[in-house]
Amino acid sequence: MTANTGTTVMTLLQALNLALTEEMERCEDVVILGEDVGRAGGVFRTTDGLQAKFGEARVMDTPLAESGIIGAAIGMALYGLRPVAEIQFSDFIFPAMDQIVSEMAKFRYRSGGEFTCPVVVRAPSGGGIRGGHYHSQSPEAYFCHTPGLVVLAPSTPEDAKGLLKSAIRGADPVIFFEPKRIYRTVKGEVPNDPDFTVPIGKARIARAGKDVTVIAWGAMVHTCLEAAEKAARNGVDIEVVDLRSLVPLDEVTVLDSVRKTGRVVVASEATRTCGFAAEISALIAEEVIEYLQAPIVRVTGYDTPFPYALEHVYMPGPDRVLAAVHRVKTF
Amino acid sequence: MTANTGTTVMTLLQALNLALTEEMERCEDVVILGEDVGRAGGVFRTTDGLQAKFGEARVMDTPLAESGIIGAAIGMALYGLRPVAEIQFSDFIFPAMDQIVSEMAKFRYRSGGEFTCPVVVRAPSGGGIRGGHYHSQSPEAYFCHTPGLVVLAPSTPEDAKGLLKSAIRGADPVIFFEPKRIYRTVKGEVPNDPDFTVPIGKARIARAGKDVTVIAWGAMVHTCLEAAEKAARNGVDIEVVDLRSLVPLDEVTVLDSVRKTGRVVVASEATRTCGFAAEISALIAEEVIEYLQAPIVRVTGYDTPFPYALEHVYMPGPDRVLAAVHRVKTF
Amino acid sequence: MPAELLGVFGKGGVTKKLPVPVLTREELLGLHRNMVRTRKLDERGMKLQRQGRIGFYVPSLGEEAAQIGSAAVLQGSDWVSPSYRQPGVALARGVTPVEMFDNCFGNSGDAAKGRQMPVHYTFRSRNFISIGSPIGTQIAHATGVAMAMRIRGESKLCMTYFGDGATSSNDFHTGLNFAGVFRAPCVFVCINNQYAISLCVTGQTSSGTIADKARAYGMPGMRVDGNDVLAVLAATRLAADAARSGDGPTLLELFSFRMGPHSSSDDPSRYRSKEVEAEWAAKDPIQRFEQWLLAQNTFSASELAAVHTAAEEEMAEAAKLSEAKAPPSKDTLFEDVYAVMPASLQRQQAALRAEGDAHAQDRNAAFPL
Amino acid sequence: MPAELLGVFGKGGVTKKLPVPVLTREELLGLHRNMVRTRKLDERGMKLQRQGRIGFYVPSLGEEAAQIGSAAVLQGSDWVSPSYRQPGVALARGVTPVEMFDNCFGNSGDAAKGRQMPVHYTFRSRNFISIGSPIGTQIAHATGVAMAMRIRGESKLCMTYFGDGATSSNDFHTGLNFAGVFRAPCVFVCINNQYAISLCVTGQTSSGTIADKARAYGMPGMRVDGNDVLAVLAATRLAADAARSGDGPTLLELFSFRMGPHSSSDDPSRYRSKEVEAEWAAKDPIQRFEQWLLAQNTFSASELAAVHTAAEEEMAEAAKLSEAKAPPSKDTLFEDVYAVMPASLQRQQAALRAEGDAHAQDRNAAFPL
Ligand SMILES: Cc1ncc(C[n+]2csc(CCOP(=O)(O)OP(=O)(O)O)c2C)c(N)n1
Ligand SMILES: Cc1ncc(C[n+]2csc(CCOP(=O)(O)OP(=O)(O)O)c2C)c(N)n1
Ligand SMILES: [Mg+2]
Ligand SMILES: [Mg+2]
Repeated sequence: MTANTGTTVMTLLQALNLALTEEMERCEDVVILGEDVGRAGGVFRTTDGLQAKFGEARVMDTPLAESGIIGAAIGMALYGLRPVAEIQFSDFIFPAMDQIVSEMAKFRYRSGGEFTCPVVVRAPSGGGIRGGHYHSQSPEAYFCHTPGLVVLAPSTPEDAKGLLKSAIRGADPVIFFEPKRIYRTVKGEVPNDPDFTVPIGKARIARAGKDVTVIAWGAMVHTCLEAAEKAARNGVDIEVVDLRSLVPLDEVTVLDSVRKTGRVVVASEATRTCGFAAEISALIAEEVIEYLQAPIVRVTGYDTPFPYALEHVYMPGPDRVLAAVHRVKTF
Repeated sequence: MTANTGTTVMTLLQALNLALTEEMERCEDVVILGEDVGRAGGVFRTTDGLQAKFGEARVMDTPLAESGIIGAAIGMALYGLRPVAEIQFSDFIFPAMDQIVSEMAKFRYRSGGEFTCPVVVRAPSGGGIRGGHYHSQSPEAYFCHTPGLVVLAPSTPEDAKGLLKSAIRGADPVIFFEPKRIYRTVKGEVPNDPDFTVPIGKARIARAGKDVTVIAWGAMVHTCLEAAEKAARNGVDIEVVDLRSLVPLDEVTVLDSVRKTGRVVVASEATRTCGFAAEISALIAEEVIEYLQAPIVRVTGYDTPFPYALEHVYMPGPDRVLAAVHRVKTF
Repeated sequence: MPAELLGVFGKGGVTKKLPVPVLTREELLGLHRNMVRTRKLDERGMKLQRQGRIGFYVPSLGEEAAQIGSAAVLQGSDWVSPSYRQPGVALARGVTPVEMFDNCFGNSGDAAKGRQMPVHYTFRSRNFISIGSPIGTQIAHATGVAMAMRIRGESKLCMTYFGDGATSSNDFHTGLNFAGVFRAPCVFVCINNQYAISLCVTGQTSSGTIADKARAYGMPGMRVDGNDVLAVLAATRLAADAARSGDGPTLLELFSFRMGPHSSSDDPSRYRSKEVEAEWAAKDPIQRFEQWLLAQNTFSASELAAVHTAAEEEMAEAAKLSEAKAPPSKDTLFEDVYAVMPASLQRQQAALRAEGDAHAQDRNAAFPL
Repeated sequence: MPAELLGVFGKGGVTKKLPVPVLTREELLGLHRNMVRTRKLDERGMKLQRQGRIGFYVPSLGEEAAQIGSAAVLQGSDWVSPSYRQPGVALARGVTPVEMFDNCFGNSGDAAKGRQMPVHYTFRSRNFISIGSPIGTQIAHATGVAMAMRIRGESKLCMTYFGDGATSSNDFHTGLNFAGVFRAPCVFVCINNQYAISLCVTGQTSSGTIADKARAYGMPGMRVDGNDVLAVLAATRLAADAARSGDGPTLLELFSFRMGPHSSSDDPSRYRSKEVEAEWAAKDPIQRFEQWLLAQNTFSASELAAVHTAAEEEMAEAAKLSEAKAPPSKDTLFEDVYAVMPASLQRQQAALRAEGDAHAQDRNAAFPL
């Protein structure tokens, strides 16, 4: 795992921990702050071992206040540090909303570029862990609607590592959504090179196909891949586009795929109304509608709070994706 | 103005003040709280005279904390009062985001209907008053993406009065966006009947037309009407749909209009990416794409923070709406 | 002086002794019984979780005196704005263990219709507000409830519970500040169990004590031995009397120790020593109360032991009843988002009804935190 | 005791006299000069607004001693995290009036590129952080800056300014709490001008004083006569020395009075009496300082009067220079949202370039608040 060439198979969680370790080793200015990130190594263990390795000054257990975590991180970043702030669950990002929307996102613009705050906000998100209302939500749309923020949502260990490193090295504030339900279940090859990064703003064709474009991000990519395998058995060839970066968006890859297939499904765990899936639909309907042979169908969480006992009913599974694919295929 | 029949011409601001007065007279449980709403009558004077009339117990000047305003309002509503909370500018709603998203929106659902919090949050919003970054934004999309909230955005004095009264009498939490730039400039007939209300969830055809559907809400409706008048002179007959209620949305009126014209423009002041205009586009692209004869074009604020000196360049005016109409008309 | 630690039993670093509150034999036994029931409820809850029968549990082990002593001063018309760690307060309000386990199983009997994680209770008829997970939010609600009581001119109060971690939250600050300004009849009960998950309270704030924070809001603060049920009761009564008589809010710090894990997903050995756990095991609030009761010579050991047995049985029986209930119906997914279901949700509901239940998963998989 | 009011001049309710700080004649004149320049800058700003030449202005009338006395202890490498009401601190940091008026005119010379309302300055080279409108947010930034200084082991400090209203904000609470826990070298300067727009500070909090709130965060609090520039300087120096030497943060309450309106959009007669205004006019910080200076017998009245004349001219000249500058170009609309302009913004920019400038409005319409 220390060689600069080749790859190592690891979980998404391990890839994140490795990215943090490498970046802290690379640059003294990288610091970590958040609730339980130090001594306990994070409730998901993403920051395990980092305080022991880098000390309490660089891996800080903070008081219980997300507004304080982000507010302080902004100050550190203004001063020149590279803070990586953890929000324990993305559901708990809302107390920090003012600092994120009013301050973090706008500092560069409002100061004419004089002050920048490249804070990376890591936030485990999404359902599937039986967490109910407050440990399951997918709030990416709130941040995509906020100019000034980069919004990332990787789905593989390789991208998790590569994008987190790009985020830490980059010059913009980033909201980095981690697909917590696949922290440990998805494994993959991850390049050993400590300078391996994944560029922000580039989508990934997770599966090439010619009949229907299915667009997803985060853990939902795997649901869609599963659907694609099933569809393939029925002779439908699905192209799965993994956005990875929601803002900035790789419009070229999205629109090219739609031009090719003429049929689109957008899949997302988040609640339906005004989710990021709506933005993708709107973009397509504005730019390439003449290529479409069917409605643009969204597969999303319902417009309800995230439930507990009926989580398995609420979350879009491969079958719901397939039903949508069927609809656009047979329109 | 005291007769129960007939109408009186008044500004949007006067209509709001009248709605509050009538509802406070009707029901003792209606209380007002917010910054500067009491003694000073609100920085826009919307609550002018109410503290003098109803006393300090029912019109409360609060400390400077939006999270406290909404948090306390929630408690009052849980207990049975009907609080109307003012957020001085919708730009300052973000410190209260956690209370709104995590608590207010979810109380009914998470308690199985045992606890409800019908708080009305009034928030002056939108640009056009040379308010720069923090006195101009249109943050409705954040709330439309939050199940459990009703989101209203009137554009006329009549609707302002009727919808605010419906909101106060209703059983759900409401975010009520007031189009501040037309507070005093738009006047109209307002029914005198103290039981006049406008139903939530019904759009209004602000101008009937057959060639192109233009969908808007709030102050933007007037920009679109202006555009429609200009277009009429060039022989293009625009139908302007004033949504009034974003959530719940009057899908029937929207989709019927699109079926009729086959060409749509969605106009909104808010930043483009993931705005509520995207939701309207996505809905149309999913439900009635077969009727469309052109791309669905959005006319929106740019994906930047709201500027000061270049406000007039930033905000979509009639010309930008007309350019979009031209695009869909000539596609 | 807020920094003083108030106690009745006079151990555990107490710097000022409170007079023993005047209570009947029945009342004393009632306190004891509810403390033991709380303990047994929690033990059963943890057991159900360890056996994989429920997905998650949050015990209040060690905080029984703080809960039962404070709740004892509540009247039926008072309101409670709790956090997830006050099962004892619910019991004291007359909530049955079955109602609580129905929630933990997320079944069709659950007042929350199975929509929330375990221990996120709602008991409207007992004025026990629905619990959410976000830390601190309920504090501001309590202030609002109490402001409403005051606006209506009622002589009631709202009691809110929160942890040491919650004192760092935005809502602690605004909740107490508003209460101070509006003289809301609110009792702010901070159960300082010294941990917010892994963070010790010394890392949470540099304030000498939590009670000290009261001063910032112009209200009295009291620091009480939270493992001394009689001290808790005596101090809370002072606060409640002040609230009811229009003298405004009080901040109570009940100094205690979280004897168990943060939740069924937590492993305290990652962040605290066996020594500190042993030290506090010796201060177990139930044992301390039983020692005091026995010392009064009007209670027998066997009488107290019988309470344990009865509570144990009560909880086992309740768990059995709850486990037998069916899960909530799928239709409940779309109800209660709004007072009236909007067309969009009706459509989503119809679509779901049309679907099969193809991708059902194991309902009882454990929550990882 | 935090509740004491500290002063040097020994008037205005001072309960504890501070020793007169040892300053050279030049330093004393420097303080006086910057106080007068602040006053004249504000007068010019209000005049420009009243004449419709700029859209909005926020004067700091009456708060000159609080600003200049505190800023005097700053070193060049220290940082400032200000609110919108500290033009004097900017002047003390060496910012020129032209730089400030460029912002008020929103012209092409403005460091913020005309993107923000007047008085929302940014002066990177003077470590003066960009100002936003939301109340209180800058407090948490200051804590973060100071934490960073400590992490790097530097002996610097960050000074943050905010009003009495801001003490109710979320960020006051978390900013001070984090600073207390991490012993950040931060000086929290609350200029208590007794009003948050229309709300008097007695309605803002029931805390006896703002300084009292320090205790909740484990830091010292000092309450200072904010219209006594020498007291402000002396107290701030204590706080700054503590910060620099690793003793952590301090909360300073500078008790003053907002002699003017909240902003050019405000009418104070709606919420306060002429009497209270007259009472405080008699405590004008510039007059008080001049009386003291004259009493020292080393300064002449004409010497001081000349400062007024020079400052008046300086500001008039600066306003003229700024007014002559062109507005920012349209392309600036899309720059600086991100470090590199993303494709979507490039497209939006291209679309705008293609458009005409058909709907231009009057740039100098007044902001209604
Ligand atoms: C706003 C928010 N942030 C983070 C969490 C995750 N979390 C759950 S409990 C907890 C610690 C709470 O500590 P404390 O307030 O002392 O209460 P205790 O659990 O000790 O009773 C944390 C950080 C949360 N629930 N809400
Ligand atoms: C979060 C937020 N809420 C409301 C406002 C509107 N507002 C602007 S200034 C102000 C009062 C501020 O008072 P204070 O903190 O005492 O500062 P001062 O203006 O007296 O210097 C208010 C309520 C705001 N800017 N930000
Ligand atoms: Mg705790
Ligand atoms: Mg003030």
